[in-house]
Amino acid sequence: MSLHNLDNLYRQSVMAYAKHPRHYRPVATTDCNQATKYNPTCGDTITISVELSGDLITDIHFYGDGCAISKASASMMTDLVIGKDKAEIQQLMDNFLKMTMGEQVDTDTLGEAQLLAGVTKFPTRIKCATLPWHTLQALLFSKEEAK
Amino acid sequence: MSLHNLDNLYRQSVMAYAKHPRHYRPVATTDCNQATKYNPTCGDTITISVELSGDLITDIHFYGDGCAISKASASMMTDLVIGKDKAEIQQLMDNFLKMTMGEQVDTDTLGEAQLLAGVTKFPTRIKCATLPWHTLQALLFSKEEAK
Amino acid sequence: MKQADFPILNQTINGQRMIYLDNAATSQKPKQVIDAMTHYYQVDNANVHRGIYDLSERATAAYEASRDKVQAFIHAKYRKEIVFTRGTTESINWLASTYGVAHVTADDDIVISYMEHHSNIVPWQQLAQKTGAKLKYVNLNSDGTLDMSDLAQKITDQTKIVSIAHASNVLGVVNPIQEIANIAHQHGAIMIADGAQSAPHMVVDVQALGVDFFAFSGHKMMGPTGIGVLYGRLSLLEQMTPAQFGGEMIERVSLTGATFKPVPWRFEAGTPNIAGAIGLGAAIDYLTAYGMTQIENDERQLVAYALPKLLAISGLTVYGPQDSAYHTGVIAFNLAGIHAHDLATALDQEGIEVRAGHHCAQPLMTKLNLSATARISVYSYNTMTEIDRLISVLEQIKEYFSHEFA
Amino acid sequence: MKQADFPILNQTINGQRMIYLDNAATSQKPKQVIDAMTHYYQVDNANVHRGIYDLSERATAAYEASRDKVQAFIHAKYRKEIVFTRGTTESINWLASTYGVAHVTADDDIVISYMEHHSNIVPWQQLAQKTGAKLKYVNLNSDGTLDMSDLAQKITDQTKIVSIAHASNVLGVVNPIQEIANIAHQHGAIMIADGAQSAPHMVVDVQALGVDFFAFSGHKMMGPTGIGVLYGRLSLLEQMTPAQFGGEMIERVSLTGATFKPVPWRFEAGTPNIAGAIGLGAAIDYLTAYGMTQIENDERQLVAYALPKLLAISGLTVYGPQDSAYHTGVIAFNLAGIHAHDLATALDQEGIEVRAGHHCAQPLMTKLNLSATARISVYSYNTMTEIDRLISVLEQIKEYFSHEFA
Ligand SMILES: Cc1ncc(COP(=O)(O)O)c(C=O)c1O
Ligand SMILES: Cc1ncc(COP(=O)(O)O)c(C=O)c1O
Repeated sequence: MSLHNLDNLYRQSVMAYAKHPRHYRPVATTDCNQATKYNPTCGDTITISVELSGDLITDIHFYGDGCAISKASASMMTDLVIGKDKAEIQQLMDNFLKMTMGEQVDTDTLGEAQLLAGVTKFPTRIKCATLPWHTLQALLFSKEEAK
Repeated sequence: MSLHNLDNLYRQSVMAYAKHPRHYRPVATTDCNQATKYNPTCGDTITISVELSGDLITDIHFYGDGCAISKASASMMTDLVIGKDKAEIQQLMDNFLKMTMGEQVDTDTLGEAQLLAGVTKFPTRIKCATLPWHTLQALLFSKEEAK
Repeated sequence: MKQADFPILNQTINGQRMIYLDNAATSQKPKQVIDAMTHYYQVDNANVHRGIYDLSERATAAYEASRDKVQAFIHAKYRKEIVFTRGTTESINWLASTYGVAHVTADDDIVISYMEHHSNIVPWQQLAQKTGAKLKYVNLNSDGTLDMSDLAQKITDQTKIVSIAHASNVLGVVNPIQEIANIAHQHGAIMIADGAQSAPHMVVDVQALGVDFFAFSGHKMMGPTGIGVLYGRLSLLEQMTPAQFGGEMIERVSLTGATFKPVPWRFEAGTPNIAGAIGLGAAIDYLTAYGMTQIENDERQLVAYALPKLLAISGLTVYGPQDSAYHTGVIAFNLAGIHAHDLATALDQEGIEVRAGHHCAQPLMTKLNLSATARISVYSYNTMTEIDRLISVLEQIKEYFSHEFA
Repeated sequence: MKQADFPILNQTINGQRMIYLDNAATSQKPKQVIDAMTHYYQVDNANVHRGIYDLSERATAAYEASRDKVQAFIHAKYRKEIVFTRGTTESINWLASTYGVAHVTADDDIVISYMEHHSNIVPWQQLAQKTGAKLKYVNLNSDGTLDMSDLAQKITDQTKIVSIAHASNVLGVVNPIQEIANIAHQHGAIMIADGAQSAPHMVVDVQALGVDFFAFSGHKMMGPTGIGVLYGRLSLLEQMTPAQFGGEMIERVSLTGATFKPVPWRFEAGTPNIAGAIGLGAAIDYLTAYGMTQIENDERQLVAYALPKLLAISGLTVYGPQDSAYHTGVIAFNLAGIHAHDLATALDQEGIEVRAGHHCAQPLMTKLNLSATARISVYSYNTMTEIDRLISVLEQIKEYFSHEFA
């Protein structure tokens, strides 16, 4: 039956991340280095807070309300970026965004986040997968999201 | 050739009225009982001034810029209404407007103005034929033109 | 209603016959409507009101005939009370930016409700910001209906404008517009009804409702995109200034000023959406031939069939009235443990097209403490068989998400 | 261009094959454009931006693809600089009521010209009335071209907005927009071009023209009614507030305020004219495949053929340049002793559809001391044979009115 097409998107490991998100706890207003992004089409919200030592992310946590894809993506992203510096993160970001657009990239560096490659077959859901990354981008580089 | 369809509208006598309009002279700002109407679609303008003795029109003249049909219609109308009282004019007006809508009416009372009955075959020109009558209506009865 | 009239319904999505259940967002078009527009472009296309040739006369006649059809459809007293707009959103914006700016001051207030669509909220927020007036939201009862005792309190002699949805695009409730209009009028306020979700689905009689203005969209009632209606009581329309200037709405222009044509043309600046108006006229013909009462009945039956089945799915919550007798064909719901977006994606895999999100009603979502819901919305062309399939697929999705990832 | 692509042209009017010469009012549509809209309604129709299902994704992709086509067509730098509107009139009104209100004060002035269409006059009159600013009209030379020395005087450091037609809808002249934009910018004013009559007929490069805003209508360029474009330089669009609120332009709504989506969606409140945008995209495809340069050439040849023949008719006066090298496909004229309306009716009897009246340019008519003119306006699909017939019928009409009623 057609629901099994969903397996491309909702792999077991993706769902595990969504159901038991990592680094998931409320972001207090006093937490420093935080940014919130919102997907106006569907209402998903995500807030991320990072601790930085120089250019290095030493800790990160996120909170928000969203679908399985955006939660899983945020969850995987937090795992991936701890201990990385801005330059490395920029590289990961580029790779991740390219992957979701169906471009050929070296996905190995993306760790578990490469499991979200299936989103290319669900164009309306790409924004869900990229929302956490765009939020981190705004936080670290305070650039406007390129559209 | 198709131009001869025009004969329904531009009869010799209609054109004579248009080329040598009767009671056609500038309306001075000092003339009493005057009204101006304008057809915004095509730019035709007509100003009418009447002299009244009680309910009776004792004199009338008009001026303006318009096509052959509106000029001829105004010209015929002025001939027709002199010496008539408001009640009679109201009746003529009703008849004329009905005639241009293609309704069955006693056109004999309309004198030369009945020559404009051909306008029913040229729907876009009905407004040209009725403009003078609507102007007189506004002047005598100061009602809003029913649309 | 014959699905065969709707070419689009005869397609497969992801290998399944499409079931279109997002009619509150936009409706599908019968071939009669598509053909009317094609015919216009193939035979009658010209600009309206300006030409004195045959083609332009035909275009004008067709355009103006649609105005008559709209008048009859909503039972307006005069044809001049019908103004063509782009849609509900534009209709309400024009009211806020012209009537609103002219009549509302810092001491006044504007009353809307918690169940409004953004298009019936944000224009009033802007007006309130501009004028200093107060924007008040009428509360809802726990079943999602309007709290009429709160409404009676919120509407005061300071109220200048009351603007309420005739039918909700989330909760599936129909508001008692006539009663609200009475209260508004007692306090000297004008009554606006947002008819985006009512005009397509029920008999509307603006005179019986007692509204001063009524706004709706063609695309939600089997008509084309880009056309809608602002109905206004003649005496009010005649006082109102236009929102846009130029083209056919002009009477005379001097170097420093201009005079405008009479109502309704005064409000239709520039070349209007002629084909759109003609398509809307064809949609009204189609709806009327089938019968608005019949459409109401069809949809009542669909809801009576669907709602109990939905409520029987464990973990499924329906927002708004739980009794199908009081629920329109718009049903917002959530399935425990599955986010609405994931649910919509899963349904789409089975060819079932539903909406998920905030439905342009964020204040309502906040009030209900929700971030998103799924929503189905039926039209008369939907069938019991489609509902059966929806229910069975919902069960499968529940299973998929609970078993596969236990 | 193949007349066979335009189903409407293949009809008789009053027993004669129709010759459509009112393209400046609205153009005819090739079957490719009609088919694109039919296809949309038969296959892809859904609301845009909001759905997370297949159908809605297709509708959104098609709608946004049209934005890309418009960007390429007018050579804009970014796709976000393209805002869909109802047409030229709405585009200019939005500028006047948002950018204008925000930037113009009582000490400022606004510069337009005597040859503007009402849609590029009245919105500025309203703005001038609202703000106390001064509205200045640039003079014309005796051949109908813009008096550039007067323009250089009228534009001063007080000027905030200069808004000029790229091509006139009466005089058949093309204004030197690039030069005017330079002058405007030297004085710190913004430059708006009304492209209603240029975009359909010539290559437009908004970057080369140096304009800040550019407005045009789909229906005049083989696209459907109800859709048009406002191009704006990104930095200016980003400062601009929307004219309408609600629906898809919203980001977040609280009870008291709202934030809006980025440019260009911020300006597209409510459900847009989706089919209209898709039809416009198809029109651009059609125009581009044939080639805008080819269209310019075709029309230049038609004018070079028609203008001398018209001028050779004794008693016929052409307004605007008498030299076909400087005259676009819009030709306004009068025939001595025959009022323009009577002339248009007579031409219609022969199936020739032309306009008569003030062409929504009353200040120009007053300036020229005219109350009405006849006007022909060609598109690339018109032919020399049609011109021949026009000329011969004009001669017959002259004869009819002079001989029959001598
Ligand atoms: C209740 C309600 N009001 C207003 C609107 C806005 O309609 P439109 O987008 O056609 O302007 C909608 C539709 O989305 C609606 O459901
Ligand atoms: C020069 C010019 N500007 C503006 C307009 C108005 O265009 P629309 O009616 O499509 O808004 C027209 C067309 O009539 C025009 O010719």
